[in-house]
Amino acid sequence: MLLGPSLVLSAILFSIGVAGVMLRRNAIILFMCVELMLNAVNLSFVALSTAHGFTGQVMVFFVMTVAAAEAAVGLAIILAIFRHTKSVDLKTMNLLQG
Amino acid sequence: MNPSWIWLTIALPFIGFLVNGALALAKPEAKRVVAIVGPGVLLAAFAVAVGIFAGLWGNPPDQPLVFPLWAWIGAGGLEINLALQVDQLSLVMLLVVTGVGSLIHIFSVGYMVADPGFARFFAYLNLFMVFMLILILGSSLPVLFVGWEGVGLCSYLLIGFWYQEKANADAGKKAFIVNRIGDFGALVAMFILFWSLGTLEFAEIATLAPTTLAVGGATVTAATLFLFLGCAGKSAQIPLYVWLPDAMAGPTPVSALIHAATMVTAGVYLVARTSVLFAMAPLSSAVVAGVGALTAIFAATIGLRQYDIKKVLAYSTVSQLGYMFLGVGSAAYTAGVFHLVTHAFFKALLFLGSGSVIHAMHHAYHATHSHDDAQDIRNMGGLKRYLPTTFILMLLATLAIAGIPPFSGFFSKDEILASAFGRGAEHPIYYLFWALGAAAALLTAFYMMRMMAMTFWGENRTGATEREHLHEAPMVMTGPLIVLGVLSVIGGVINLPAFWPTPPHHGLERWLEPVLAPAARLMPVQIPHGATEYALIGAAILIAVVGLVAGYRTTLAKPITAAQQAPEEVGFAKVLFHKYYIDELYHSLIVRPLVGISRFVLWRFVDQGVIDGAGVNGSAGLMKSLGWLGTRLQSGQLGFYVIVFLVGAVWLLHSVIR
Amino acid sequence: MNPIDMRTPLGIVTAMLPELIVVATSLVVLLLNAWRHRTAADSRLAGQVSLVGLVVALAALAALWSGGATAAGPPHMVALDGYRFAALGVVLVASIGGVLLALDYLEREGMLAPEYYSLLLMATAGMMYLAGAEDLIVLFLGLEVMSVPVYVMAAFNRRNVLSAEAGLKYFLIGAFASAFLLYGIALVYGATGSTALTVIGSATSAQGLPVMAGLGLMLLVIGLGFKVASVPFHMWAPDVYDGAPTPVTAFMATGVKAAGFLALVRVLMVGFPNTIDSWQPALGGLAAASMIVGNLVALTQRSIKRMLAYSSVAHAGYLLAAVWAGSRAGAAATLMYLGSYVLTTIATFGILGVLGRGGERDVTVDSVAGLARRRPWLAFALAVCMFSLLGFPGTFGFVGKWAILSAITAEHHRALAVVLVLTSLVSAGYYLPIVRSMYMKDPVSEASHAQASLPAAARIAVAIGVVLILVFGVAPQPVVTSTVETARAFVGTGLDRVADLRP
Amino acid sequence: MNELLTSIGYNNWILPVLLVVPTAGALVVGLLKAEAAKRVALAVTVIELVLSLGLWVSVDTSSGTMELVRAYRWIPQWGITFALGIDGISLMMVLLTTLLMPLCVLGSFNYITKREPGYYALLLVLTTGMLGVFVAIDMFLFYVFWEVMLIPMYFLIGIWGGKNRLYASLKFFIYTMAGSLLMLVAILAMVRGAAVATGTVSFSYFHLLANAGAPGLVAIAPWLFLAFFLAFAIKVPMFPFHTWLPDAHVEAPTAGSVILASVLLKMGTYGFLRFAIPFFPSVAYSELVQGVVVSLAVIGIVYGALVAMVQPDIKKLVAYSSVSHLGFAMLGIWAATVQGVQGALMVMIGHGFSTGALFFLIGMIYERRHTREIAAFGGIARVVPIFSLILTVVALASIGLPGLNGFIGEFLVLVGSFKTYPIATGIATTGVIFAAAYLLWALQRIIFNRLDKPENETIPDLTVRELVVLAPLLIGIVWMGLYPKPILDKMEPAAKRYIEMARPGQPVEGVTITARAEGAR
Repeated sequence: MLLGPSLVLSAILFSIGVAGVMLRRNAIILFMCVELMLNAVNLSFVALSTAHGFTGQVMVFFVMTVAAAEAAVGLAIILAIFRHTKSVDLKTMNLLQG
Repeated sequence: MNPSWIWLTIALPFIGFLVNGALALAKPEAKRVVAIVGPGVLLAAFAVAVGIFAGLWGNPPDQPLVFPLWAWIGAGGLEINLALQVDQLSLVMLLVVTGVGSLIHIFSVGYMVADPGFARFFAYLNLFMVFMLILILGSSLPVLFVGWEGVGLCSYLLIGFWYQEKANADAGKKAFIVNRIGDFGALVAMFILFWSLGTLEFAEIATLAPTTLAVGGATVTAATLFLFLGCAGKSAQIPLYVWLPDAMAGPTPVSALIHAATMVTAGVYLVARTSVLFAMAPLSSAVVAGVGALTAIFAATIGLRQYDIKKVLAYSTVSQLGYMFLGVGSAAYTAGVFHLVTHAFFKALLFLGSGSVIHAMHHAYHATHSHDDAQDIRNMGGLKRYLPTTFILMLLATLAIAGIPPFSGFFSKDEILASAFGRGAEHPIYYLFWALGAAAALLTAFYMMRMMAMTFWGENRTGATEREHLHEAPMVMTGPLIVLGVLSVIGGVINLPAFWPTPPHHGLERWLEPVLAPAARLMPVQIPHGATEYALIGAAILIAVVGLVAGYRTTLAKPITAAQQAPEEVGFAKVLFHKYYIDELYHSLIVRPLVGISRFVLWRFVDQGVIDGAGVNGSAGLMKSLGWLGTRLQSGQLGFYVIVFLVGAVWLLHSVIR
Repeated sequence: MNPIDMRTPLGIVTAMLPELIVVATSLVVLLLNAWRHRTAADSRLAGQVSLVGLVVALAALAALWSGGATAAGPPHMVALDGYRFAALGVVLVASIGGVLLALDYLEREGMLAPEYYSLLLMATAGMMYLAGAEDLIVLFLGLEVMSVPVYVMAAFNRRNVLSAEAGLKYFLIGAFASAFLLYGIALVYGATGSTALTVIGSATSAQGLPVMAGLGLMLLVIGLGFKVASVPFHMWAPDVYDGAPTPVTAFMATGVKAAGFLALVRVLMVGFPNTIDSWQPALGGLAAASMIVGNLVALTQRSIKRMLAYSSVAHAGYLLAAVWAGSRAGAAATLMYLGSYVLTTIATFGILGVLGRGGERDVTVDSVAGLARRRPWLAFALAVCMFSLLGFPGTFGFVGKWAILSAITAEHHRALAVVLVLTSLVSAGYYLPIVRSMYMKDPVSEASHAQASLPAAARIAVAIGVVLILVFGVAPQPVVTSTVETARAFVGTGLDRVADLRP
Repeated sequence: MNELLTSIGYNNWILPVLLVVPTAGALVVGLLKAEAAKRVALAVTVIELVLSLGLWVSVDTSSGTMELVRAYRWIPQWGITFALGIDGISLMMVLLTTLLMPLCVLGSFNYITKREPGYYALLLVLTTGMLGVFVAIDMFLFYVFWEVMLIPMYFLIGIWGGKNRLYASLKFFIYTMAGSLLMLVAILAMVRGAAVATGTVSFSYFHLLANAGAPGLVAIAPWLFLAFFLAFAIKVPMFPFHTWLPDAHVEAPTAGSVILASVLLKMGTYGFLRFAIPFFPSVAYSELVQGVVVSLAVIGIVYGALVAMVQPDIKKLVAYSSVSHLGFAMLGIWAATVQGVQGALMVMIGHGFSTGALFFLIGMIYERRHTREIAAFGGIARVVPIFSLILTVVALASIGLPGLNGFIGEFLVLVGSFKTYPIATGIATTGVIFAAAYLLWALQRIIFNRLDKPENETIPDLTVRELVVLAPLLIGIVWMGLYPKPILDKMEPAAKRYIEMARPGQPVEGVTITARAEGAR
């Protein structure tokens, strides 16, 4: 069984995603890192469902749908702000602070 | 008259106070009414007092008669009735206070009639009598304390009677506060007595103290010493005498009534009242006698170099009060009270006499719009031509205070000195006290004669034009003077010593015997007999005569210059003239530091700086600055937010891995 | 009412009636928008329709609750107990408030897009799932169904760059956080073999808490902690609250926070009742941090809107303290405080909405000076809200705080209680100045506050809010009863401790 | 009289009615026009006074325990009832409050010139709050009243106050709240401990009193006491928690200062008597606490007097003098002798009268000259004799002149404390000297000395209305000075009961009886 290794892998992927979110400044990239995190979790779900039955797999489908929805909304919002600032660099987005 | 009418003696002046007070507020110009009511109520009270005295004359009570008015304070074991106590001692005081009081009230009608505050003056004066009588008649320490503080209040109001002058208001305030220092002692004494005896009633103290407390023990000594602190404040003894000379800022009748005849003797009265306790505490008695003797000589020296006629008399009062304490401190309570009585006579006379002198001088200066000091004896001289009656009477009083037989002062002062000398056999220190007393007697005779000489003899220095306006006071003022003159001369009769050819002997002593017996049992009076006694008497007379003659001679030896041209004092005379700089000392050592510390250390530093600044506003500021820090972290940078997020996440995850 | 069998379609429909109504309304509104989306009247119509829908849902909820509906049969994915009903009630009230506040605001600010309401309703549906979820899958779905529309609502004012920035920030970090939550679900699932809270509960009760489950639990706490804006996962909140349109801010501060807390309570007390020691320290820490940071930073804010954002962080701290108690008393206190907080916040933002223009970011303490002279009732209402947020006796806020405090002190761990009262004291430092400015200072100019008057809809919301704050402040009896009752109906043996205030 | 009262069931309804009437009145007053508001407010407070007077006869204080105890259903789940009761001590406090309120209303007629309805409404709300604190015997209820009182006071100072009113009001609010919030935690902890011990959750005063020694609580008793102590010490105010008082006093409008000084401060001492000490006697009388409290009290007495001496502002002077006076009260309370406690109570009442009158007088002269600087006056006794007379009498009362009320309290406190703390009492007694110093000095600079400022030449003397305001206080000052016995008798059982709770096993009467017996032998 590959339960252990695949969990480790998913943890690594998750951490990569986290690192990306932490380090990158481009909204699009950031969003992609989040997607990576989600899919890393999906991996563990799938892996775990081998042990605990299909609930995990069901979960994966939900997650994918949700990710899709988020993608749609997220990109829309990024577009919206792009119209204002002509940039998707988060460094410039600190009008709200203090 | 039945003693149960005693409350009337207080009620009458109180009515007078109400009437005059109302008039003072509503209708100050109604001086005629005031002139009748003011002295009237006092005379009535005196009549009542005489009636009661007559009633008890035949059958003096062996136990004090207590007349409770109503229950005043009640808390736990402390039950205080507002009760009046009639016994031999309080009767003597009653007669003196109401009698002399009435005379002075009458005198005041003439003296104050020109003053716009006439009604207010008599309101205060009546109120003073109310409290003075409560003081005398109170059957327990707290009730006495009511009068004790009340007379202080009235003295405050009367000293500052002409409050438009800051100096007068200051003097009044000084008197009250210095007295308060004494009251502190009185209060503590009451606490000690209550918790050791369980009562503050004089009668019960007298019976309980000997059985409950140890003679010479710490309790009774502490109690009496604190009590004496109170007496020292009220009766102007070292170190609390400083207020009395300033008190002369008040109208002269006030000085006569309050600061000579009645209030200032309250301390002596209190010691006599609690004689049992003092008799049980030899140390305290010695302290009392010592302070008394010291004050007597100290004040007398200052009296040598005063030019304000009232200041001279003020210091002489301080000094005479010292005598009284020397007496009671020597267990000669009768002698103390005796001197209290005679002193009331001649000192009141002297003050009122000085009053009529000032009255005349003031009129003279007023008529000529001169601004010279009407009280400075350097501006007087040769007044006997203009004020013959006053002169004669004041001369009698001077002889009395100097101790020339057969004037009243001779007997009382001699008895005090004799008993002080007598106690010397037991405690040699008393010989020293006696010596001080004797020396003070010499000085007394000297400065009194100096004052008389500068005022009445020699050539007049008032000024040519002013001289025309000098004239004797009206009858309403001289009348009381004459009565007091008679009393000063024959006052000694109430307690003639054994050696005196004619009876009645020891009248006062036998009269007071029931009150003072308990004390006498513990600490008997020791009057030397035989040769010693006569030697002492001889010495006393000699001292008096020398003093008088020397005073007359030295004063009139060289011409005196009027106040304006008077040269600056030099050497020790200057120190005396400035009263040993005691006031300055107190002011710079106590008053100014206290105010300074309060303002700059306590208020500005501790209160506003530390507590409010650092503590209250400081913590508020700290909160704000911490908050400001938070806003800085809120940079708006998503990256940083993520980092904070992760830090939190790591911490949480760590918290479950153990 | 008989127990509802959640296996039959009818049973499910009955049990989920309120949610279904809300979803349906949302779809109806969406459909409506297809034809009517041009004029102010259109968006107003959409608003009214959704209002009706929400009220109907509330009625259905009332019917269920008063019927005392209970579940029959094996574990199911959505809870069917008083606590869920109470939770739904809170959420619905919040979103009704959101609608009432929005009705005239959107028109005024020229955001004529009726979609707003369908988004709001959808988010509400999500909140209801989240608050009632008894299975982690439903929890996740509810969370997302709630979040995604709210991202959009935050960025709803397209003409306003701030609104857009708020939306983006919220979206990015929100997605990031939900990934954590999801990972938490995965780990818990892995550790216990189930996503049903009851099962997890019995499993953890039996075998204690394996590290994997512990990590999962913490990740769940992080995910929800983000939604409720608790320190240190709060950094987004001030910015987003600040940038979003005021009614949206109100909706986020009330609805989202409430749903998050209700879910948190259920997860912890149904899923991990007996391993309380594993999560109490964490929650205590979060609570203390939130109270301290929120209150201190709020102290220095000039803009009232931003100040309220930080104060909402502080209130998250108070609520976390209640959850920390981990007792029925704590659960009851959470409900009660949410009730008071939701009412007060709705009313406050409603008033704030009319005090300024263009997002109300420029409304400061000084700009309300002398409001009491010009608009006495408005000032009175705001003052009541401030005292309620401060937790002052006589207001609902005090009753809530009292409940929290007694829940904490019941745990023989009073440090948190002391922190709570001291930080509340600090909060007086920024709530009172508003009252002071309104009552004790004079208006800046003749013109000031001329336009500060509540439109009808918002007025209803504020009026109801203020009245309830005062009524429940003086006579909290009914609220106390219902919250205590619902909390008692909670499953989970771990809650039966002396800690529960039961007369 | 008593029959009449029982026939109308007075004892059954009086306490709740006393609480309801003012608030109801406030609702009415708030909606009226200025002139009407004044009159109605006055009417309400007078009715309140009349209603409360019946308590003097109807309450049987001989038992020393709570009378007229009524508990109304409120929040049963939390064991909270709307419970009211009254004993000799609270009786006096209630009467003091109800007596002062009409005077405060009447005294404000000219002083308050803006937003009158709100002002009088707040005064009435404040009345409810104050009365509630004194009659509440449910800790929740007590706490609610204790806090609710802050709001009207906050507005009174903040809206109708002086120049620096904003700072003063906020300081007052937060200062007082700081103390009470910790007390809130302590109360809850006590309820919890009692519940663990007995199984019943109840905020009832008696319940907590009975179970304050529960095992769960003994351990944390010092902390609980500390919380109560802070709340009350700030209110008293004890040094060093007093700095809110001068600001609040100076900025508050006359009526506000009067209420602050006469009633609010007493709540602190009342709290010690009623709650803090009876709950935790062993802590309150541990060596440490005794030392700290007594020294703080003595410091307060002397410090307050000295700082008062150098104040340029009359109101500040009086404020610091309050610190000094309340120091006496604290000393007496801790002395736990009948004299001490009775004295403390007399100080509380007496201070209410004399300081209240002082603030009224200051307000009256302020209305005429619009300044409180002592330096701005001098010699006005000639222009305003009646004012000066009354001011002098009141000042003397506050100095503690025998025959006026101030003396009774101070004397009893000092007598009582001397047994327990001789040294401290000795130092405290010096307070009588300083009191004379600062008050007489101020008196001299205000009404005596030369009248050198022309603007003082034309001050009008007191009007009839003002005399009506002052008369009751003056009567009280003299009456309590000459015949305090009835008041003392009313309070004595309660005082003794307090001592039994504070010092279990100590002979209440003190040493006096034994000494008498010895003497008789």
